[in-house]
Amino acid sequence: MKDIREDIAWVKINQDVMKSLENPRKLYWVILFCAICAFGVGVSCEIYQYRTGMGVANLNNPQVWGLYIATFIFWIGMSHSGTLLSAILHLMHADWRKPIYRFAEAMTTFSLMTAGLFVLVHIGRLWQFYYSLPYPNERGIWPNFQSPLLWDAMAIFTYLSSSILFLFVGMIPDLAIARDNMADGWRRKLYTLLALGWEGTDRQWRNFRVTYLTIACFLIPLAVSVHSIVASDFAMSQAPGWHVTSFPPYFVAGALYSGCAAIITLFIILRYTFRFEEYMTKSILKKIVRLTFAIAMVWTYLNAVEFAAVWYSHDEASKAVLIQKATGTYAPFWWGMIFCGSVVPLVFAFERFQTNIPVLFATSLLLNLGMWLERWMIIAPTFSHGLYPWTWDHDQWPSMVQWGMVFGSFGWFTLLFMIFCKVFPSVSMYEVKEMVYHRTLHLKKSEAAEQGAH
Amino acid sequence: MSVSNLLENWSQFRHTHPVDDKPHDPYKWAMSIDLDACTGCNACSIACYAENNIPVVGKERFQHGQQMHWMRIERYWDEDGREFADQGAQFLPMMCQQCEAAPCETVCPVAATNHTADGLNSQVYNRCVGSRYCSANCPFKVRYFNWYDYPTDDAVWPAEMSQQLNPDVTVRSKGVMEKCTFCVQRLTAAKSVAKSEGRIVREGEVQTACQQSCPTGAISFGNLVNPESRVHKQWQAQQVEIDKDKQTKDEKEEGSELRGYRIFEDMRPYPSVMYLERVRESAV
Amino acid sequence: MSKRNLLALYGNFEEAELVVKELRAASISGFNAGDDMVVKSPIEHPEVEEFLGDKPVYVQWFTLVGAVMGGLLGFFLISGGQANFYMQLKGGKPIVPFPPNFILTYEMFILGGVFITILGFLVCAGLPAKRSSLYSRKVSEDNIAILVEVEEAAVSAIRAIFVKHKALEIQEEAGK
Amino acid sequence: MYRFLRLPILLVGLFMAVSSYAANDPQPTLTTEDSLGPEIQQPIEFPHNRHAGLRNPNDPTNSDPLKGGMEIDCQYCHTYARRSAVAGIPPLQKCIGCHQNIESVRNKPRIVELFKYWDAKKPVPWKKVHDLPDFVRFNHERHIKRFVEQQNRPTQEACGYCHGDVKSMTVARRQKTLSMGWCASCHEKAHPVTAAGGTPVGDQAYWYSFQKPAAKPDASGVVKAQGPNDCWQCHK
Amino acid sequence: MIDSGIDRRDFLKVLGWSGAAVALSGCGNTSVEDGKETVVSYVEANDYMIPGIGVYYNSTCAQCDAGCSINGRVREGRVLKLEGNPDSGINKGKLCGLGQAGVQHHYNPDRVREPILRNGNKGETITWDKAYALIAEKLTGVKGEEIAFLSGGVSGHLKALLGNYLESIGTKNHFVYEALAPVGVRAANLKSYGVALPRYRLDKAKVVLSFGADFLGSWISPVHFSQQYAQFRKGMDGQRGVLIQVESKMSLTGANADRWLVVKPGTEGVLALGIINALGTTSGEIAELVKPYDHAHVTKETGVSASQIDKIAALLKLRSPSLILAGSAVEGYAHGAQNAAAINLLNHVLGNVGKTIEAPSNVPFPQLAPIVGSTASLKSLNDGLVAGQYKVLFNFAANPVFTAPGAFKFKDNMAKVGFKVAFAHYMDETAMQADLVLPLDSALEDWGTQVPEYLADGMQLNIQQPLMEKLHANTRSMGDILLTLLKQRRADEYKNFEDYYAYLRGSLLQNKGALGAGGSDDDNFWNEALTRGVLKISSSSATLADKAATSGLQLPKAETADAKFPMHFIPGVTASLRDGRHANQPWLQESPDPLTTIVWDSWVEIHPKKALELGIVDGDVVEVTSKSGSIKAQAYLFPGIHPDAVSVPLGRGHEAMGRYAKGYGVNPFGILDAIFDKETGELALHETRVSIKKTGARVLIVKDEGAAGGMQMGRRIALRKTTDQVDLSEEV
Repeated sequence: MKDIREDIAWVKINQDVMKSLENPRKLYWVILFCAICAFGVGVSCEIYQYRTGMGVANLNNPQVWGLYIATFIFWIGMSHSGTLLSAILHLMHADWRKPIYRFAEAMTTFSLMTAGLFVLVHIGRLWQFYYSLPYPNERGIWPNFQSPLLWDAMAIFTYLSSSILFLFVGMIPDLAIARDNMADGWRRKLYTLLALGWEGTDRQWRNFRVTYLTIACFLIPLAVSVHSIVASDFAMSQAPGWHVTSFPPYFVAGALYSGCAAIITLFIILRYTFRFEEYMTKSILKKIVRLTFAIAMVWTYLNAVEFAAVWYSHDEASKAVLIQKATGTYAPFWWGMIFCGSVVPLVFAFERFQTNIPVLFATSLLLNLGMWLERWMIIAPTFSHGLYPWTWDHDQWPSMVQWGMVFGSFGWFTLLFMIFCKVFPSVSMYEVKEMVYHRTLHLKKSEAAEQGAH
Repeated sequence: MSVSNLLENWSQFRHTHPVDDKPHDPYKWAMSIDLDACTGCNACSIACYAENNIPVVGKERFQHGQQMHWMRIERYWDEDGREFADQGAQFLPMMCQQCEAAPCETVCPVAATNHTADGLNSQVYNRCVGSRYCSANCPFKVRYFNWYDYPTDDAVWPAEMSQQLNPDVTVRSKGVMEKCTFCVQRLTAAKSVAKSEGRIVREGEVQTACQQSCPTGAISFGNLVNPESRVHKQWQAQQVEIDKDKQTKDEKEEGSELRGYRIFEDMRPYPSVMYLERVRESAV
Repeated sequence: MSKRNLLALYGNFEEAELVVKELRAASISGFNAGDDMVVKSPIEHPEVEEFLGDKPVYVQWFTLVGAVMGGLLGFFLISGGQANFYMQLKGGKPIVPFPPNFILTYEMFILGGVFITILGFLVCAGLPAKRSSLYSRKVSEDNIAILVEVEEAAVSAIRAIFVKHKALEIQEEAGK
Repeated sequence: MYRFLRLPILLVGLFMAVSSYAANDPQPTLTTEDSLGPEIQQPIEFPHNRHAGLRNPNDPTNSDPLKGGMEIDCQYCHTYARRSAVAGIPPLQKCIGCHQNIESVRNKPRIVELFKYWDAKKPVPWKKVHDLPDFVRFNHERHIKRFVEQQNRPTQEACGYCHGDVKSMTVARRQKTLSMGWCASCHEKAHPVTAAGGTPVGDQAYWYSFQKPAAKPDASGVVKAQGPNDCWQCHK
Repeated sequence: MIDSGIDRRDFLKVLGWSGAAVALSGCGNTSVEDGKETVVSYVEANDYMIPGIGVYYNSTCAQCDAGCSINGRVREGRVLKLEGNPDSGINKGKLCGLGQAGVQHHYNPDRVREPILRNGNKGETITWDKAYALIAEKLTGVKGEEIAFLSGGVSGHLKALLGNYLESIGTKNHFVYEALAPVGVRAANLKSYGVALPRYRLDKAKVVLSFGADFLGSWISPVHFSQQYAQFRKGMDGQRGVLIQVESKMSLTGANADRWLVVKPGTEGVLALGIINALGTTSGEIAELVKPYDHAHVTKETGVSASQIDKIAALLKLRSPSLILAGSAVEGYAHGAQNAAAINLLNHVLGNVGKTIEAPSNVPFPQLAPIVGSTASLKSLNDGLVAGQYKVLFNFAANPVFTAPGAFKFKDNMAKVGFKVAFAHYMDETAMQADLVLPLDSALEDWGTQVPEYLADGMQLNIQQPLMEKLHANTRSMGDILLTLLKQRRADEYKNFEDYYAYLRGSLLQNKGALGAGGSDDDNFWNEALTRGVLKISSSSATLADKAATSGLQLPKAETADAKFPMHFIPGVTASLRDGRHANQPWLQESPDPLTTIVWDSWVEIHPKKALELGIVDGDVVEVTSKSGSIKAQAYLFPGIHPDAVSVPLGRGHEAMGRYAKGYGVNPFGILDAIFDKETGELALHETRVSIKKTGARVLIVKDEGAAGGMQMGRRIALRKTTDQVDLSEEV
């Protein structure tokens, strides 16, 4: 099984990909409409909450964070695989990344944007949000740089802007292709503008190569730092269940994990929606699935390390939280997380499932669910069962407002992603060409060697 | 932003609290609460409502855990499974412990909560953006968030009731965190008077609302660095030192006869509130 | 002396390579193979560098400057902000604590690096640029284009070389 | 080869310069045309210049209000400033106390208006001019104590730090931004504990906040300390 | 004149405070906003009226009968907070939560603001003149015995004025009703000590053995007793006082006891006699009396173990003086007064009378002395109502429709009266039944004097004065109303008194010699009295008897269980809600009950063992049924109650009284049986028997306590030592 056919014509690549930008099918509009509706639900929940107060989320005084922060981490985690994998694989010259990295990076960008929404939604006084930005102001004061939340904001801003730049830079040659192939209209103007006058000259390619490589180098430590900083929101605090040294790697692993799962999901959807079977081949899918399996096992291991560390410590409060997770109100969700996160991926261990698309699709959705539950299980039990027993809460349950916003965030993400797929080429054309070209050369070489041997 | 300021005063900026050589002078407000005298009557809690414009949230919001009492009276039972609570209950007034190394302060993204020069953990309502991280990181869970806009809520402060509001204390609107301030408005007023006379605040000159109302005098409040103050004497008698995370008395045998302790001392928040253990007669 | 642009398209890389080699070998007056020739390709060919001669890339210097400046700015902005008015103790930590500042410095280091690298890329690659007058959309499909800028007099010689190598298409700028 | 480095260096340099300038100078200025706060409709247009303004320079002994101000001390009317956090407005009886004996202006429309309020026993609904947000608690008493009583500065100078040149206004208008950075810009500096000629109160140690005043005078012979800088000094 | 000294009363009028703007928008808007707000300013102001600085006035707390003196903080003409007045011997500068909530009585949005003429459920606002005329009209031609005046306990000048008015309309039917008055204890005390309420000296006692006296929560004068308690705990010579509480349902005092002894409801007296028996120091008739109360008998009756009785007896012998208290939990039975007398006997035996039980001061002006209320008084009114005896009924400071036991059917009986006048602050249940509702000034707007029934620290006349101007223009002081009504009858006699203030000032000045200020100038005396808020008057002590009141002391035999109503019903009296008259003060509603931490609702306390037996868990809605009615409330499993008893707190379950009271909880008064103390005729509050049944519904209990249920989970939060582990002598 080959990652890609070597004899595929370059013109055909252009045509196939450009076709995905053409007039959308009915299904596209249906999905887009649903996404808008879902987003609308989220927006109306937020408007209601903004006007009435955070209380409508049914948060309370120990349980101050709720689903907002849980879903925030979920989206941050989701963002990790795209750019990080793309960058790592780029550095490692794994050319099978080429057909899939574009949408993965887009996924990164959009899930970061979604995560950012949750920060805003979570803030009690959204209208004073600018207080947390470091800029010289007439109040003469600065935000608190000691706060992990500020590190978070900084890291996310860096990551988001770098990811967007990485995505954009990598897309410039494709934008030029789109510009050249598009009939006159707003889109052509847009591509002309965004392609920055790219012509594929030797000078452009030369600088392009170095730049792309450099940013990829920066992105790897950055991506690792982003999620470990998100982890330090928890690990830096004193709350039982959070104050765990293994949190940063645990979060990074979890992030990669959920990101990979999301890549599988979107891979399958794109492959069918845009008929990218030629490019998004099962062979590539198999590689991702194996990678995901490996990460799943890393995650499982780190999860076990965390429990073990808590269990063998003398920190009674943390132990109590762990016991509460396993046996208390949240037990179904906690065990659900263990099941979805550690048991379900075992499916990937079987070769015949590694290319079985329906199975993979279902599995990847379960993995995502598991990872969402993981984030919730980090947040809620610690709050409801914290250090101070007097404030343990009575089965706090998120209100419809919270659920509505979680729901809405999926709509928002889908909306952005759907628009992206129609506006920008979701498969990197020039890089697929490179892939084909290099594989052809390789093939020729090996053929020549073979003939020589004869 | 002056980098010159940074370089000039570098050594000042590297001091830590309270374990480093940065003593509070001339004020360090502290409290001691005698649990043996506390009867759990709630007078302090209501005094706090009256003094600090705390909203009454109503039944439904209380049910959701959105109550705002800065000072709550906790009631604990014996945990040895006895049939009747025949040793009575344990009451414990819990409010912001004004930690010297407060876990809430470091995590606030906008620096709405800081440590003041007289040893209080300040909460600045107008600066707060409502991330609620401070509450998440507070070991005592004594920070209360305004889940709704109580000032405009007619059930909380109808026009008549709002006339009772203390003008010295900001009325908190929705989305801000609040907590016990050791009645900072009273402290500031007393300090202002003392400043004008060129002295420090005398013992007994200022009382917190809870202390003032407590019928059994279980709450002592004052300036810990003033050797005249009752709080100072009590802390000294109980051999509780503010900058220790393990008291030296606990290593000595006679220390076990002393009742003073601080909650979660070993987590090193260095609370400013010392509790005196409840005593039970052994003869009955 | 006016100059004219010539563009030839080739279907595969080997052929284009031969053309370039021949152009370099041929000494045509009014044409400098090093400066006046540009190769446009649909994908990145590392080989192009070999036969066009090693041209330096300066992007990494931007990266260095950007990263260092970002880091320094980060550290001093943060420390200065902390040390400035409302310098207040938080959580018993020093007013200017190192660990958080290092984390933020680290992020600013990367941020500066990435931003200035992109800036460097735009500067070094001469982007955004106006499109050159001779361009074929086939370059973005699968053709390699060789663009030369020559003296009026040398046009025919160049054209001859192009034709010789069976250029798929030759575009010529109209004379002025 | 460094040709194309010029632009980025310029841009980065510009950014640094602008941001460091902005960071060093966080005080905005009033953006109205005459650099004053909004004009305010008071129930009676109280002429501050007439009461507090300087006497007629041509004839300093003549205190005829028609020819100049009367140089009445700010604290003659705003008596609460030295005793309370709020400066307050004098009770109506204070206005009447003088004006019932000043027959010459008795029939001026503003005075007639004033007596209407008096007869109805209704306080004049004066509007706040320097109206800080509700969560800011400026303490007049402390500033009067420090500048007027302790450092013997003239009242008009001390009040003028924040209220501007009121003696030249009719209805008072805001002259300073009163933003937090503006307040803070004063508090963050080390100031002499007592100015030359000032009267020390007590042993002086009690008006600093974060930094203790130096035990000994510095080279210029003054003991300096920083203004209080707890957030809770003004926000409670 | 502008600068002359303004009389305090006039002062409130001329202040002319303009600033209605109350800073509500706390921390929203951040920009400087010139010219949007009005400055607080006055027309005239005294020197001490400085904007931004609070002024303190002394007055008297009217939230309960203890008579604490309050110190109200007033700023810009508004009263902000009530604190204790340090000059008062009763509360010495302290104030309980109930007292502090007095500002919410004053500012309550549900106060009656206009006189209302009611017609069925409709009300019509009328003028005061019309209201007075209406009363005069309705009284014409009505015989004195056809008029009834129901009030709560009153004292001071208001009592005198009220008496004069009743005399002027020719009625002797003044019914004084307090739902939770210590009637049984008073009767027993009279027998044992010769006075109804002696001065209890907890601070002098080394051991306090309290039989159901919730002196820290709601009994007689809790703030005073709390202060004594603090002294008692510190003890003399470093020996900490020991508190033992005997009761069937844990009270706040019980929760603070060193040993809380649960007894079978109603057998407190048995235990007391058992202890006397165990002391073994008596002879004569007492020995004779206690002889049957040996360990076996007492243990069987009360459920208290023999070893425990011996321990207590040993402790009482060892540490002297001690103090034995008989409180409200022991008097609520048909043998309540007997119960209390048996307990008082223990004081006699231990020789505490005269040591920790002291003679109270006499009230030198009998016309000002308080008339104490009782349910017995309500019963006689009710009997009269049943008989259709009354044509006109006045009601002041009582809410019998809410607090009368259900068996009285008071609401129905009241309907038989032709014309009902209610002097009311709120539209409470009784006012809802009235034909004419007259709005009263709040306690913080009113003038008055008060003499507390329990004189903690010598004779003291409490002065009540307005802390601020009237909030609502059309409310009237009760004194003014009575004066106006009196003028209808005896215009000549009262024409010199312009209003109640003048009456009060006049009569105090008239008696200033007796009040201990003979020589001083009228104004000085008056101002001094207002400044201090209390007038301490030297007065003689009552004589205290130390009687072994054994004659007629007979405790009933253990009764057999009632199959239909097997459980004892104990109405809980909480420190903040008492009989429910302040249930519309939100601070009190939201202040968690100290023992259960429940807010805004009623609950049924059940012992966990019993609950297990009945299959009841926390939050189950259970139906409590007595002969007289039934209520439904959430169950709360409570380790401080006898397994055969259930308890529902009083004070909640209002059907009227405004937004903060109406609809919260249930009213246990409604299911009380009409069983009376055989000796005093007082309602036996604890004598009702009930059955409980699960309804199947379950609610989430609204309480402050977290899911850990009052457990510390080993977190070292509230710590405890025993007396042998600590050295208290060195403590500061």
